[in-house]
Amino acid sequence: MSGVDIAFWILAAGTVAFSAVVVTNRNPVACVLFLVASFFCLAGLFVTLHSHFLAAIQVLIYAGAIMVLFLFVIMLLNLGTPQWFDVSSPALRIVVLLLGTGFVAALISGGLPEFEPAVRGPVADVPADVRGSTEAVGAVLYTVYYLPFMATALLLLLAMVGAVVLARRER
Amino acid sequence: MNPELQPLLDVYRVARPSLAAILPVLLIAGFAIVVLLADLFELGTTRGPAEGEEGTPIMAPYLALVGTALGLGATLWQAVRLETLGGSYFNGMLVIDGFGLFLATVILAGTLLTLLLTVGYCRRENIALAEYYHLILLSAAGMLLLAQSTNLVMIFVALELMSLGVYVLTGFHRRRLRSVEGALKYFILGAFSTGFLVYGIAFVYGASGTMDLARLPAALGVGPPPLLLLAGVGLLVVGFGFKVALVPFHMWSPDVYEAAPPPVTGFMATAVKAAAFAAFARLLMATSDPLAGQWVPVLWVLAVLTMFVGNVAAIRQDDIKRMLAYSSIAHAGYLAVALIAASGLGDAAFLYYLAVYTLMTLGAFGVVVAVGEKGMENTSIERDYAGLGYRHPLLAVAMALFMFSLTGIPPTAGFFGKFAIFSAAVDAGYVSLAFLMVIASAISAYYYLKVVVAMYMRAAEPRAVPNRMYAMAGVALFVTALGVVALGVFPGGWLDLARASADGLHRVAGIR
Amino acid sequence: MANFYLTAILFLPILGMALVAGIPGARRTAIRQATLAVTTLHFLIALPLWWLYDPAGEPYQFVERVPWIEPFGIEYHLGVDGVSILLALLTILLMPLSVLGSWRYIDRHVKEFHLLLLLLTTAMLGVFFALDLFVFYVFWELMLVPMAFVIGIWGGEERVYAAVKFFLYTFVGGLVMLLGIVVLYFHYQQMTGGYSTALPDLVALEIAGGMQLALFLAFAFAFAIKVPMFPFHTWLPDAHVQAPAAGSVILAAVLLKMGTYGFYRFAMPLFPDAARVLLPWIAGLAVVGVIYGAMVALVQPNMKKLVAYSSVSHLGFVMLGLFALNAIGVQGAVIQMINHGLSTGALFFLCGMLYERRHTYRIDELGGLSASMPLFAAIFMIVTLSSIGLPGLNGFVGEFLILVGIFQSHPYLTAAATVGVILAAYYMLRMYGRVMFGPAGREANRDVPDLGARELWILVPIVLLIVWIGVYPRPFLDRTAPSVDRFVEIVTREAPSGAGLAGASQVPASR
Amino acid sequence: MIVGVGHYLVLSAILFTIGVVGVLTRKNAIIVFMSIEIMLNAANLALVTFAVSMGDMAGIVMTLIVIAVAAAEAAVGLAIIVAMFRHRETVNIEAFNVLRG
Amino acid sequence: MASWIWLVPVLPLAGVLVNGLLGRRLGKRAVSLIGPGVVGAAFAAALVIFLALLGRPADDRTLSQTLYTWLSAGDFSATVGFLVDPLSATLMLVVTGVGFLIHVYSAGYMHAEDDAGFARYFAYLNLFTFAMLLLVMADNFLLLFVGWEGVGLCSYLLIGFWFKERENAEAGKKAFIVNRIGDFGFLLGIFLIFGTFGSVAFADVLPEAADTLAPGGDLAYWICLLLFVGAVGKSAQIPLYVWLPDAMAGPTPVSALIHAATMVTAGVYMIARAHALYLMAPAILAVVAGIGALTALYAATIGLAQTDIKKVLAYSTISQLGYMFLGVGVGAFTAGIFHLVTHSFFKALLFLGAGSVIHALHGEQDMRRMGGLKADLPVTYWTILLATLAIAGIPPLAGFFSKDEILWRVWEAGHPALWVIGFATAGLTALYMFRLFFLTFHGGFRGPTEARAHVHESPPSMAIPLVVLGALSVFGGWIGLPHALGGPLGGIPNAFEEWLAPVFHAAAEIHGAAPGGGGTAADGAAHGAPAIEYALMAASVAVALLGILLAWSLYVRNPALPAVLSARSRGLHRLVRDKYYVDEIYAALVVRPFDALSRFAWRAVDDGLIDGLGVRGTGWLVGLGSRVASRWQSGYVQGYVVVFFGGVVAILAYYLFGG
Repeated sequence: MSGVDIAFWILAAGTVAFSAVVVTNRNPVACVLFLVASFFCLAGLFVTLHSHFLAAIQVLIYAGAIMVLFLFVIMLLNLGTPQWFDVSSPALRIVVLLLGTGFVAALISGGLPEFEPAVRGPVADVPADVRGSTEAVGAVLYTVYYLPFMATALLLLLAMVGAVVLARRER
Repeated sequence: MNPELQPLLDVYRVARPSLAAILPVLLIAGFAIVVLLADLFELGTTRGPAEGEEGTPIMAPYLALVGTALGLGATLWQAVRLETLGGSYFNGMLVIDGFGLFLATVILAGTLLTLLLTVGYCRRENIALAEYYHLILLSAAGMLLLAQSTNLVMIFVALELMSLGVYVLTGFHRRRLRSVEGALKYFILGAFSTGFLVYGIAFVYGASGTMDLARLPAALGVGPPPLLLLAGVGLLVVGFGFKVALVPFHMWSPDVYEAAPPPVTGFMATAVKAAAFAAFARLLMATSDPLAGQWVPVLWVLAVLTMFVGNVAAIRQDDIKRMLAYSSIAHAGYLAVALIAASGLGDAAFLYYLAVYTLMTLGAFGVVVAVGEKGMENTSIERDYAGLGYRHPLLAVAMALFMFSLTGIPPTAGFFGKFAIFSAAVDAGYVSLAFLMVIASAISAYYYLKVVVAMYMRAAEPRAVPNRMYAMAGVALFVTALGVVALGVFPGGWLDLARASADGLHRVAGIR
Repeated sequence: MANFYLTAILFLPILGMALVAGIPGARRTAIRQATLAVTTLHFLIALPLWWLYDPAGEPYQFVERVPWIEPFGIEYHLGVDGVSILLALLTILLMPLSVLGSWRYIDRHVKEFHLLLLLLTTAMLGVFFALDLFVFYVFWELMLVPMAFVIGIWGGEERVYAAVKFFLYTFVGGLVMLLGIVVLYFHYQQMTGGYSTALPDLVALEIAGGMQLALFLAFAFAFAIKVPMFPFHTWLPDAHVQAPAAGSVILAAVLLKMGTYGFYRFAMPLFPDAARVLLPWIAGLAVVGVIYGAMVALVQPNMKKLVAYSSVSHLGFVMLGLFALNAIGVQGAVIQMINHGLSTGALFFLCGMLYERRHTYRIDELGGLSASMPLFAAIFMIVTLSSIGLPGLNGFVGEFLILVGIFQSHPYLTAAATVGVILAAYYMLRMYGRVMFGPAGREANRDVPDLGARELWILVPIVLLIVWIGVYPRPFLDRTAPSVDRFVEIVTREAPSGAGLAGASQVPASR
Repeated sequence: MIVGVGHYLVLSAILFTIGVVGVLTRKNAIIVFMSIEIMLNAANLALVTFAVSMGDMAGIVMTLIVIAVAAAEAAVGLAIIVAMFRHRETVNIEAFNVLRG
Repeated sequence: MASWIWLVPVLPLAGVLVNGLLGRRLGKRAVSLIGPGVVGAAFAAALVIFLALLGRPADDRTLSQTLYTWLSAGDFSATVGFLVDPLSATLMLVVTGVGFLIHVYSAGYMHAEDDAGFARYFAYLNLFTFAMLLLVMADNFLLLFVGWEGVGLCSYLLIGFWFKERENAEAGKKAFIVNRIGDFGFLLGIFLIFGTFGSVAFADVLPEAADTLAPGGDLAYWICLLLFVGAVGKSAQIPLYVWLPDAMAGPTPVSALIHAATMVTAGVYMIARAHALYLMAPAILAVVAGIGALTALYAATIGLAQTDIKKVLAYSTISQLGYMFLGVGVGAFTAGIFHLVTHSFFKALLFLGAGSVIHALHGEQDMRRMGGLKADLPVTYWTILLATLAIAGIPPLAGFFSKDEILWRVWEAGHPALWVIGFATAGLTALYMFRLFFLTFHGGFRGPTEARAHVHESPPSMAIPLVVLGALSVFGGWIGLPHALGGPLGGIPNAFEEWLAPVFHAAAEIHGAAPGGGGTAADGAAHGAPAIEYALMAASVAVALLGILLAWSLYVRNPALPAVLSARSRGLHRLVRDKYYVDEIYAALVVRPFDALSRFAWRAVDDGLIDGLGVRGTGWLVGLGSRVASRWQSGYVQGYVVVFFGGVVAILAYYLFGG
């Protein structure tokens, strides 16, 4: 077992555990913090996959920006305490448990554990570290994926305007 | 620069960027920004009417109309020059083909009609905000991209662009609880389904190694499909099924349709649905070679469920928007039937019906808008539509026409559309599916008729305030009504067009 | 395509609609007069069909055939034979009478009513003129809309229920037929490679047994509802009772004929083997309808409902005649279609006139009206007698030929159906007696005004036709005989080379 | 135990399911959104895994875009929560069931 | 000659049109000229035709005329055409002759009606004459049926002529419907005839009967039985006689014309007309005879206990019709027709006389409130006496000859049991007829005294027909003197038999010598033993006299006795007086259950099963689905998400495990 493998197990356990806390804890603030932790783990996993740029983005955007936004709203709305209503009925839990188990079982039996890439990608010969670099991602993003990138820009504009429209205070 | 990067740069090169190909999207998106800027600098506007007054016109609606009209013009121009313009652009992010152009036309026409309805509505409701038009235009841009792309990355972004705009539009009446509740529900479910969509994209990508649907058949090669691909397609069916409101992924739509401002509801029911269906159709066609045997049974069940749940649930509705929501669920079922039969006549029937559906549904929502009054949507069939035939004869005639068209009574377009779908289903050998569709349509007659009954056969309560009809909404209603009749009486040319357009779908999928 | 006669007849009412629509809604009399003028003119224009049609000539005459929906190979294809001419002329004749009959009856939304009446005319004529299944279906469904409006807007207390029921029943049947049409259409395409929904093309098609049965049932379902055959008849009493007088008249006189006409024109010639196989069932149901309708009519407390159920009984006779599968029975059925149109139409007119005077259809609230309304009584009597098949009046001609025809193959069914003849006398005379005879009873039944000139203009033409067909039906019989013979020939044609019902099912299995 | 592609994918599946369970069981709208973020992250993990394992860039770009979309969604979603809170002073999604039937 | 046969029926038809359409404007006077006038003209025409026929050789006494083809469809074709042969000529004379007299009588009897009613009455009566002529002159079964239904219609209209009384209208309806039950059989018979012979024309059917039908075969049985069902209805035989007594609700001249002289005898005529078929079905002939005999006796017993003068006559008619059927049933078609003719004379007279009495008493019909009218109504009294004697069978009046002819034929044909019934009926006939006679004219007046003061003899328009018919009742029988009598009286031939012989020669051939072959050659010897015939005659005369005597002793000598007798046998008396409760039984067994069944069909099947379970059930089912869908659409997002995810899992499961 190499170091990378060990890192994977630790990070995987961290991701799952923190995420599990997020979906079970009743305190929103705690949830946000655990989610950030989970995202850090995930960023680590990206590193083990040689996607350094993505790992950085994961930390900066997700953990840094998005989660702060969440936290901000929680604080704005004064929800920083455990929420009494946030309990689901046992029946629902059983149903969800069954469905969730079924879902995981379906995916796992669908061949995820044995997955081997059937197709060799066009840049398979380029070292993985290079592929995960900022340069590489940028080179692809601004060429082939130019149009989606621009569309994403529009999307962000729209989200901005939309958020303003929705959350603006009444006159 | 890292020299090891060079092979990568050699592979990822820009291919066929073209202003001509992207022109409609550019126009729409550009005008969306212009609308916002014009508002920002208060160009030609006097904003902020006092409470209770009717909103004063701003420039935004006209800019939006011009933008959409230009976009539509550009699309038509592309259609005219399809021979030379046709093909794949921006590394397959944008595809100019008959199918996409047909749908783009439908989407833009739907947008245009929505805008026509919106202008008066916004004035009446005192929500003369430029953001409204901005959101509609950006959504429309997303739809265009969605309908004209074969790349899953692009499809995903376009879908989100479209959806986010509609989420916000749903909640536009943020002072109304219903509006916000609708937005919340739409958003939660929409984001949830996005998760599945992304996961599905990931699986398809993992199984095939490509994000481009056009290259999918080639990438998959022959042999039994990997299970991962099946799972991926299944998840994509879920994602798109949500957008087009197939049962059991439909549950957002009645609530959201009821919540949204009526013009937006019309927009959602038509343009949004058309765009989502476009991508759905491309996905299914692309995978039909190895997978038709797998997705047809699933879609079969979904279509039947959708037709029946939609029609049966609509029976009880008194709120016309909710009723139309269930109705549009049912129509999604009919369209799914056409998709199932797409190997034969289904593709043409699909396009034709989508166009017809857009006309009649938008027309119906146009009437819904017109029946509303300031601050009151007047959506109760029993109460607000009673006696409409005598209060507003023209409005009621138009509504009756749309209802009969939705029912499928000749000689309206809705009838011929259903006939085309029946034909497609029978032709492809799905007689039992056609039969179930027949039964479902029979059920639907009841609730459509209910509206007609209310308008003509129930005594009207006297109303103090006569509804005001806005000229632009009148134009929209006239156009839709005319279209519903014209496409019904002389469907031949349209059908030919639909058939020719549908060709592109298969060419992309590599079938024909 | 020099011949646009049928098209002209078909769409003249639409032109008339434009005229009537131009009159302000408040000018009711002008609207009525204009509609009367249009419909009368329509009749005058259409009447030459009677002479221009050459019974010895082509099977279908005045044929128009132009491409309509080319991608689907659908054509605008019209044409008439002896039977459709009769039914079309009956339809056109009834329209001015209906306008007259609604002169006072309809006092709300007068303009809308007359517009719908004109639209209805076109739709009904289209059904009789169509030689293309698709065109037929279009008109078949189109007719539904104005009729449902007429019932639902100007009807009685339960009008909405009746209108919706009428609409849904017919619509459901129509949809099933549409599916049948589509399946047939693709079958044709499979067999010949071309697309067509034209009747002549499809009649020539050989269809395997199982498929024939399925298709026949699909068509028969739609038509049986319209006829209406037991047990699909329950929309009829409601629709009739609630509809305004003119609506009931048209419903009874024309719309019900569309069911039997559909059997005659489409279902049976297209699927003769299936028709023969199912003959015992359908004839059996027809007989059940004859007796059942009569029985239920017997106990109705409401005049209109009684007449409605009598229609069930009479139309059972028509079905029986069609399924006699010989010239006598089919001739009888054709004549009986006309007869029923005349006599039941007249009965509904009479009911309407009575309603205008007494505002009730309840038999027990009427009585002794003969004393104050001798003219009414006389015409009512003649029409009643026509309805119960008294020789010398039209009803007998049809019923007798039908019974003679079916007797040749099914004597026991005939015997059962003949019971219906007894019962017809029972319920009709019982109703007549209770309404017209006896002491006047209630004060309101005394001094009821007799028929006026307008009403005589409605009734006298019908009575003249009733007597004419009863005494000298030859012109009617001769005009339809070649068409009927051809029908019988097609329907009794044995499938060649044993491809009959023994053949395996060719229905494409659904996947 | 050698960690392979399959491990990453199974992890992704588990993570995704955790997210789904969160959406299904939580009533706090904010936490529901967070659960959705978990789902998106799980999908991202799968995308990156696929991309890296087969030697392709599309998955990585897609991940980038998903993150951007997630940001946009979060903005809109949180705005909706704010709007909703103004009406009912709660973020309990069960408090919003005026629309039904 | 043949070219204007059509005039005979068309003349009354013209009367219908004139009286019906213009009568109200013309006034009573004109109508009372036109109404009887057209029938008189028709009589004259019929007479001319009759004479013309007489002038021809016996085997060529047939005229026919086809006006036009009425119905033609496929193989079926029926004409409007007339056939005049001795049989129909006889009936034409009776119909127009007696009809004319009754028309004349009616002009007086109905004088109290207003203009409209008067015109309507004569229009109906003319229409009846037209239809009856159509019936007897038709040259095919279908046209006969047209006339058959036509007379039924007129009967319906005339019974209910005074429609303001509910009972009258009801009686008319009952007549029509009961007749329709018979017509049901008739129609089926016609279908079967067409199916067998390919035609309904007499000329195609009757001569072919012997060749086409197997004697005694099923086909012949069915045809004859079905036709007979029609006859039973029209001629009021068991079990369909119930309408005739009620039919007395109509004006009395109508009863005379329709319900005594002509229409009700149509059944007899029809069987005589179709005798060629009946001869192929001996068993059905036996049924005819049996039904006839039973009816004769049965109706006579009821007649004994009736108090309404017209009801007595009605039952008497039924009884006499039974005689006729008895006659034709044993193959004595000539005798049956002979009795038909004589019966039309004396029964019409009886009715008209009764009408005269009723007229005189201003509508009183109950014999218990009559009596002693002999002096006040001399003409009526004497003419009725003649008719009563005739019906009782007292020689040499008309009834004697015809009735004895039938009884003799019955005996001769070897049906002693039937003869006994007929014989007993003869006695009963004399009894109840003289009961009527004595109760009406003898004894003291039992009605209210003021009624007595207004009693007056009828006007001449009513009296003259009485006298004419009285003469016919006396002498009418002489045209058919039996050979047993005619022979000894100097070889007077049975003119009637000779006259009809060409028509019934088939019957003669089959029955050998029975009905007297060629007629002229026939003498007593040909009939076997005249001694028996004399004995039978004597017996029947004796029993008739006995009946008269009994009546005299009961109703003239000891007027109190009947009450005592009836009190002593109360049950029997009530049974007879209430007509054996047949109407009630029919009501209980047929009418009411049928009504109940119909109501069941309406409420349970139509409303319950089809509309309720079928239509509303479907609606309910869809509504249920709708409610369930609404329930699921709970408004809670979490529910939606769960359903959504359920769908996801199902699809994935299908793909990964099921696909």
